[in-house]
Amino acid sequence: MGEKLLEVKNLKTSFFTHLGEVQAVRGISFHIDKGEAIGIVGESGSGKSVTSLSVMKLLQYPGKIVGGEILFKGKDIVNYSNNKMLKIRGNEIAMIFQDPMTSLNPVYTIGNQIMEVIIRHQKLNKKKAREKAIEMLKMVGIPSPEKRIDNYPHEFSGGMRQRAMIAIALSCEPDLLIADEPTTALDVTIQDQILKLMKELKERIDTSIILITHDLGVVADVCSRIVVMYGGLVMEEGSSRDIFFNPQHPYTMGLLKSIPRLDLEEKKRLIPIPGTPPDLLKPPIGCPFADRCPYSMKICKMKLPEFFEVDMGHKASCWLLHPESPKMKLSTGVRKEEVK
Amino acid sequence: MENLNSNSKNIPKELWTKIDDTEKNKEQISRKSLTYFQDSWRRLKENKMAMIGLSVVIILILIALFGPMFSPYEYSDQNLSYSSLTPRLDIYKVSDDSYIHLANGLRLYRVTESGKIIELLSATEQNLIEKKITYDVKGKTVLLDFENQPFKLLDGNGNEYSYHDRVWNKTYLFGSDDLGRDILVRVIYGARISLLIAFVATVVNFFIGVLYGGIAGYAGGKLDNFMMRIVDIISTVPLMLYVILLMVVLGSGLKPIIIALGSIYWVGMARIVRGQILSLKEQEYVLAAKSIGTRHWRILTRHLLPNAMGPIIVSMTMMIPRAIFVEAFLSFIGLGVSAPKASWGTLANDALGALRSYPHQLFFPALAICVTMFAFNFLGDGLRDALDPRLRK
Amino acid sequence: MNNNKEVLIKVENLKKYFLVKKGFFGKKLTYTKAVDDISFEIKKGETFGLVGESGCGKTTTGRCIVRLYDVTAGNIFFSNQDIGHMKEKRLKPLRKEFQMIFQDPYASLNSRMTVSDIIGEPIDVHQIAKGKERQEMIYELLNKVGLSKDHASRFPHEFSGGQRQRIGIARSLAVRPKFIVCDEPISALDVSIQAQVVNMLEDLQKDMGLTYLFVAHDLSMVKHISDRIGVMYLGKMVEIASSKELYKKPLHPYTQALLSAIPIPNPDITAMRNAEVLEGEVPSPINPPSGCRFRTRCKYAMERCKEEEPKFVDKDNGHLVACHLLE
Amino acid sequence: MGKFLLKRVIAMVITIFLVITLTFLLMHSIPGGPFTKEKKVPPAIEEALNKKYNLDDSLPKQYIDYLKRIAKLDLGPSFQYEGMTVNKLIKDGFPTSAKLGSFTVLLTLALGIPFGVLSALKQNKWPDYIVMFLATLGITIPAFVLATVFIYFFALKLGLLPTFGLDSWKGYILPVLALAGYSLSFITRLTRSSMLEVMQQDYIRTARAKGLPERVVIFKHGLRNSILPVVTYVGPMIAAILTGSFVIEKIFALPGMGRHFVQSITNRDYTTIMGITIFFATFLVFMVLIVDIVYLLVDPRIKLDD
Amino acid sequence: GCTNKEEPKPADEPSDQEESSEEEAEEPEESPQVFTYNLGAEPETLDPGKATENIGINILGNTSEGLTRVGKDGNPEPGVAEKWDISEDGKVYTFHLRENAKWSDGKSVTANDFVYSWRRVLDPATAADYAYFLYPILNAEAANNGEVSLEEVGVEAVDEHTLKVTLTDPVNYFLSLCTFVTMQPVREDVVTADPEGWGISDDGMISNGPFYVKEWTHNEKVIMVKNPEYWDADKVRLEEVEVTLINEESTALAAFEAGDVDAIDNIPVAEIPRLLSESDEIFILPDLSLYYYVFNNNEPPFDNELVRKAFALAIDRKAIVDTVTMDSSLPATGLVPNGISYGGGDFRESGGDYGIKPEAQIEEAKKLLEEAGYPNGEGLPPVKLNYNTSERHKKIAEAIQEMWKKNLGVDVEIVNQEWKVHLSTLEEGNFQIARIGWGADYVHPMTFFDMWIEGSGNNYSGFFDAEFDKLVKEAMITLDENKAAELLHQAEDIWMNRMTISPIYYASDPEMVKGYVKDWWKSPVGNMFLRDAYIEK
Ligand SMILES: Nc1ncnc2c1ncn2[C@@H]1O[C@H](COP(=O)(O)OP(=O)(O)OP(=O)(O)O)[C@@H](O)[C@H]1O
Ligand SMILES: Nc1ncnc2c1ncn2[C@@H]1O[C@H](COP(=O)(O)OP(=O)(O)OP(=O)(O)O)[C@@H](O)[C@H]1O
Ligand SMILES: [Mg+2]
Ligand SMILES: [Mg+2]
Repeated sequence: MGEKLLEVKNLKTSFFTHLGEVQAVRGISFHIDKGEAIGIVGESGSGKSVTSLSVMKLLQYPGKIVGGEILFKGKDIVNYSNNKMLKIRGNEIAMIFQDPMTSLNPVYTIGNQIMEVIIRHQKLNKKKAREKAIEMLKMVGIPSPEKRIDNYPHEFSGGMRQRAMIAIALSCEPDLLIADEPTTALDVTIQDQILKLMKELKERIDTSIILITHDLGVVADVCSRIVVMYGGLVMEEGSSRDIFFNPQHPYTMGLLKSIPRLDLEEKKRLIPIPGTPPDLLKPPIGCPFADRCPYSMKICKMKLPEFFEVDMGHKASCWLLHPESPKMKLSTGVRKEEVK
Repeated sequence: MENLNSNSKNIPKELWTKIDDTEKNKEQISRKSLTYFQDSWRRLKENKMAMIGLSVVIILILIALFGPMFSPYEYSDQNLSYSSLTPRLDIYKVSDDSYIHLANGLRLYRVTESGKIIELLSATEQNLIEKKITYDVKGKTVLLDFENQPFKLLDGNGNEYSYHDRVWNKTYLFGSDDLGRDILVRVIYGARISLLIAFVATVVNFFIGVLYGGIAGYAGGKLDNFMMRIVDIISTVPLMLYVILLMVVLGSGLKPIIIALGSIYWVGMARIVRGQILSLKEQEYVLAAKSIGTRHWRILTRHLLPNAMGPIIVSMTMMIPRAIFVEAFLSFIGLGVSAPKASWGTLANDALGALRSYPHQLFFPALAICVTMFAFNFLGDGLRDALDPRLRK
Repeated sequence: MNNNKEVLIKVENLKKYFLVKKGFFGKKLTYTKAVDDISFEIKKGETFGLVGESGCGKTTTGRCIVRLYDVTAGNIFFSNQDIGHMKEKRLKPLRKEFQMIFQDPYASLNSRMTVSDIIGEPIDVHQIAKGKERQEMIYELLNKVGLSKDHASRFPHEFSGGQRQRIGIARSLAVRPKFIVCDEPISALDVSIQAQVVNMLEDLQKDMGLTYLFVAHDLSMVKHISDRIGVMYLGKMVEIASSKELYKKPLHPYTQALLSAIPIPNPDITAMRNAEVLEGEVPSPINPPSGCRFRTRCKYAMERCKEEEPKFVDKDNGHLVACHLLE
Repeated sequence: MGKFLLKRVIAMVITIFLVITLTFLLMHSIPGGPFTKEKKVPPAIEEALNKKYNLDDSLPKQYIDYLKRIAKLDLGPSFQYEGMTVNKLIKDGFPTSAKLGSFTVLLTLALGIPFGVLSALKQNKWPDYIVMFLATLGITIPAFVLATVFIYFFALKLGLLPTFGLDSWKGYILPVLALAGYSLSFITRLTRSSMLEVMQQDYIRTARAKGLPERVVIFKHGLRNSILPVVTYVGPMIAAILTGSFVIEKIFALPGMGRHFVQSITNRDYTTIMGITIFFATFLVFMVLIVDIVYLLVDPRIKLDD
Repeated sequence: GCTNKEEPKPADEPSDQEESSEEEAEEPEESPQVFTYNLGAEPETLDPGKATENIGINILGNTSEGLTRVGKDGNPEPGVAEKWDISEDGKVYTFHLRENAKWSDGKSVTANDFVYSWRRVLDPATAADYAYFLYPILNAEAANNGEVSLEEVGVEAVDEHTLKVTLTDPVNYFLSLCTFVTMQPVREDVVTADPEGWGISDDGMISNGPFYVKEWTHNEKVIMVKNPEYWDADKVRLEEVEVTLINEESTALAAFEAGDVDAIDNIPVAEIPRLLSESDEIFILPDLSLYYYVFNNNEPPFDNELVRKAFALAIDRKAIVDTVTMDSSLPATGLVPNGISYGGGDFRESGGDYGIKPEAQIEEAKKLLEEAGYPNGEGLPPVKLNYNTSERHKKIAEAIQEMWKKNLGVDVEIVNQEWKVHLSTLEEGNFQIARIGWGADYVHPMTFFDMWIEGSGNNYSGFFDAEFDKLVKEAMITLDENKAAELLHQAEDIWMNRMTISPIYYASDPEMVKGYVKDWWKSPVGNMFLRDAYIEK
């Protein structure tokens, strides 16, 4: 285990709306080492983006960190002032936002928005910064970047915007890159290119990466460790192989089962997880997945399960792992044997 | 990290039984779903300042409607000998039961101790060269010496009468104007006109200005150019010419004023709305609305205008006081309600000349306008906040 | 596939150019040739997948078909009606028939409307239901896309990316259209919801005979859902085939490269996989390369590719491809 | 762009032409003429006067003659100030008004926008309350009251500033303040309201994520997106303020051209009415065009041409 | 001169060179003879032949001089003309001009200058508003109408210093007329150099009065300096007069109180009571003018003499002057204001009050109205009172409206109209009661009579009376003052006994002048004369 770059301890983030407190993140803990890439996967709405925004301290009203610690390079940044955060953001932690259209300023050219961060953190002059921006755009696969650099966001296609966001985040070679669904709008060849770029960054300057994505293929490709979230909580955490080959939590299993399979000849119906996720306004006291879990027991609805360590570094929060729980046959849904 | 609970060791057996599907999604609480406007109203209600503003506006309207019923005076009642009295009176004691008050312009009044005015005293002897005036107050001589500032009130022996107290004017709580009319009742009557004007301005701006600008901005291109040139024309043709013509054709009264405001008093709003719409209409959600076949009108009114609400409301609250003074100006040149009816604007206008001698004549109508404006602004700000779902409190 | 099915959408030589301003007083007009002369058909009840490099014109194609853009040239037939050049007025009633799910969920939601306003809008516009019925419909739609009733009175900014996407999906389903352009409808969703949504789309298709144009990057999902797939490259269609065929026997070099790059959710395989890397500059749609547009990055490029634009030819029972190699 | 400008310039000319026509019609349809005076001049003299100024011609002829004259940029002689041409009236008055107006415009922009921003950023905190309180007063108290009170306190009671005139730089202070009050408040409020909206947008979050200093986030990313309503307001405002304010010029006895706006009408000084109106209309129409061009510069998504 | 409150600046400051050098030039003992006087609005022109409004006339009174000039007592005294002879029939005036009467550039003022000036005024091409002031001169009216040539006008330069004027009728106030601006001389060479623009020129003009205009900054100030060539220059002590053009009364007052100006001509009415009690520098001067309400004598109900009388008597004039105008104006009871001595005494005092008391005569008024058939106002058609836009008129109208309501029980609506609209309304006779006023042009009762004569155009009452016209015309040409006065009194009787109009008050002219300004005086028609004034601090 390397040096811990970021450690999130029991983070709780809520939105205080008139309807009540939306507990988007309800106490999650994970860490990331230097030069490591971890993946966060999970139900949409499970708090992945909110977690990353909390780390950046960019939560907007009425969001608030209500508990926990965020240790970045050993220091708790939860109570950092905005000024202190300025030095960290962009430079030490960069983030790729999920919504590329609204996250780019519509009235400035793409170039301007990339150059800005370069000038700020790398102290280059305008000309140099422009060169660098063009280079960045080229790196993320924007065609004829020297022309495209003067386009406005609305003149870009969805994927191009996303790449522009990536270029912004990567241009300063941060210590920690939080990529919130960075490649959803990209075709596979470009996606591949981007993932390579990230990996290269990781190798070259030891950047740590938090990759939030739904594409388990992408996670499998890049990340060594995976955190699975559901209902504002971490359900399972482990190395990629642990998660893919030996999932312990029924939610993880369901997730893996829902993936369409390329290798099957005949079209089969996809197998989703039935039911809807919990309302975070009134989160269940028990396991949030209990209502949708095929194995749920009375205890699941009454008490939040603790983490059970399955393996070294592989742990899951599920009552099924309790020594006293009845042993059931779980569908593995894992294609360990599948090696093409 | 490892939050291993110590008490997770002994869990009763029966809890380890599987539950079936029926037990699962049972507590589906259901709230009535709100629309944007319902939600905005809810947010508005939570805004204390806005509610204060709203209450003040309502109270003002009630006062305007029913206030005069409680006043002993009509708005036109004059008492020329009680003109320009201040709301606070400095009274001097002449004898146990008689007090006097010296008003501006060397007028001496007999008043009660509590500040009720009894009569204007007439001089028994005037010596303008030595600057002395003699009065007889219930058998006592009062000599007013205005040779030097401050003026002196002396008794027969040359001793100064003692300053008694400063009291509220009980006859005219807000003082009286230059024709001896009760300012309070005039301000209350003025509210009727001024609030009506505020209402008209709002309606005109909202229904003409906002829609006109909205249509121009949304249509864009040629129609926009055409419509906005009309706005340019309206804002450059001299208002006064137009007003004089209106006055000649329609005479004075409320109707012509409403027509005047209605025909010209929305161009600023139209410009602002158009500018906003020009930028907003390029947003993706407009495209999305188009894709579901939403009609232009609905896109404009449901999608674009709500998003332009910020500047609209701000402009609206800014236009109201303008309208009140435009009304005063129009009344001044003869278009408005005819005297002795008066609005706050005309009351303030009329009092301006006497600002130094009788500041109270300006103060009260101005205060009324200020209070109203603050109320409108609180309400407007609250409304603006309420209409923006993302805004902080 | 059943070839005698009725054609619902027919696109003929569709072109869409965007004007690019050069400076403020710029006189020189340049165009982004976002879609440059493409033709294809979608049959009734079919799902037509559209894949391709990002920025190649998929969204633009979709938006042209539902007439959110005025087309530069070419025809679009919807149930044999030429809608490509139809006036907005006449188009209005037809808008109910075809819908669009937007790629960027957040930007396409009005931030001043609650979810129930947003989903209720098409219902109101086309006067489908009123009052309680309308309310019920909204709840039902929300339920369908995996959101709950409680979400109805919230605003878009209160949702996660995936939840927003689902609002958009619910909106487009509200009018019970015949045809939906799904512009990356599921990319923001987690896999289980993806499965839910895809299943739902399939169910709807089965029940109501819906037709989809399905744009996505997740090739496994595209493969799963599509009957036929079109591959676009830089504003051009390069290959159309049934999905099975395409995956089994990709003909165009670009398609081959694309398929080789699919990430596989298996850490062991990913580590071993050797994706084919596309070399070379990515050309720009502002001045695309002459001849075959893919030639600059094609490892088989020949002299001929530079001079002549390859024609679209039927290689095998509806497997169309545009490549000189295969002629 | 060139075509757009050309189209707009044509529209501008048409607009001004319509303004001329409309004003001409209005002017002649209201009772009273330039020689209607309290002490009536004998009919013979009135006739001579009318003849002298060609008022005995038929209206259409007068109108056409006027247009011909305008085409030569000659606004004609003033009726009220014999021997004075309207061109000279404007030439004399405009510099003063424009100077005063420029200071006012600068002041309103230099204070209004920062105040608006400040108040938006400190929403519902005391700086916001103070700014909004002042802004509300600023719109509520009309310029003439403000001016009168200012003169009383600063010139008369404190003796710090001159009571009238523009002999020294000190003379500018009070008129500029009185003139600026309303616009300043308006701009402050508009800025505040737009800023509040914009600062919630995702791209502001992006800007912050880039580690940009708050100043850059606010003034570069926030302000540009919220400046549109301010630009809209400021354009016509500049035209109005630079061409002078009747009230302020009257109260501070300034030799600007604002006083002619009202005075010429009261006097039925036909040529001056027309001249001033044309001058203002040209100015305004030009400013409105500038506003539209600024739109295009500020927000690339805006299209004015189709 | 004007004491500005600026702190003294260090003398070596380069920007202040001009100022400091000026200061050095001052004699330490004597105060600088610079007088700053606020007149208000921009004069329309300083061309004597064309000036019609008060401010221009006021300035011209100090820069220009006619054959006669206004004396301190308001009567004409020798001006450019040293002496004159009048023929027995009163029709031929021979003026002997002073040899030392000079223009400000040193040239002599000659008889020809007058001939030129008067012909110019009468020339239809000049279109001078006030040409009719010259109509008493033989053929003047005809020439002005273009019926006869200008040469035929009865004015003739006998020699360089003798001017012979022939009148049509022996008009007895001709010498008063000669003081008036329209009859003041202009210089042919100056006028012909720039016929239209010379009277409004920025950089001064040549004139023949005690001062001449050196500089005119439009809308800001007019600077007059002493004319060293003036025949009476020895007595002129002021070196410079700066006329400021502050139009706003309250600003002017502030400027006066702050010491920025030495005198102001207009004072905010509301401040007058305060100033009267606090200040020694306020002067209430008589202003020969009448403020009145004109009844439309042709329209019911005011075609009825009883109704007119009832309305006139129901007005409390004293209350109006005491509490509404507050400027010490006098309740008006006739056509001619107090202050014109004619026919051996004050014309007003000898004329009587026509039964109009300062206070309202309520009982009488009520009775009259009842007699007219409208007891307590019942049966009266709706009555409107028109006034033109102004604070003062509005206030007075409101007060009177209330008096009519209280005293007669009549509800009168008051209508505010823009000035020229009001004038048009009057002209069209489209009113019932309307406010109007009349100020004297020269100090003679006639100025209040000739306006009512048929054809004058200023009689809006709609009532004309041949007898009245005859009496007035006869009075004009009656040389015997007493007899003329008698005729005028008779004419006034006709007018007032039927209450053709209702006089309200005789105006006053409040003026503020700093105590250190000495020996200034104003003529009864409201012109400030500064030829004797000086500063003594
Ligand atoms: N401003 C807000 N107000 C109220 N609730 C909010 C707000 N923002 C987010 N939420 C709620 O917080 C929860 C977590 O949202 P988050 O964006 O972190 O989800 P996510 O895991 O990123 O999902 P996705 O994969 O769909 O992007 C969601 O249920 C969402 O509804
Ligand atoms: N409004 C516009 N103005 C100018 N150019 C545009 C505009 N919209 C799209 N383009 C350009 O057209 C091309 C095709 O864009 P389109 O959005 O269709 O791509 P796409 O295939 O949907 O890509 P992605 O998968 O990234 O969404 C791109 O080069 C884009 O920059
Ligand atoms: Mg998210
Ligand atoms: Mg796209």
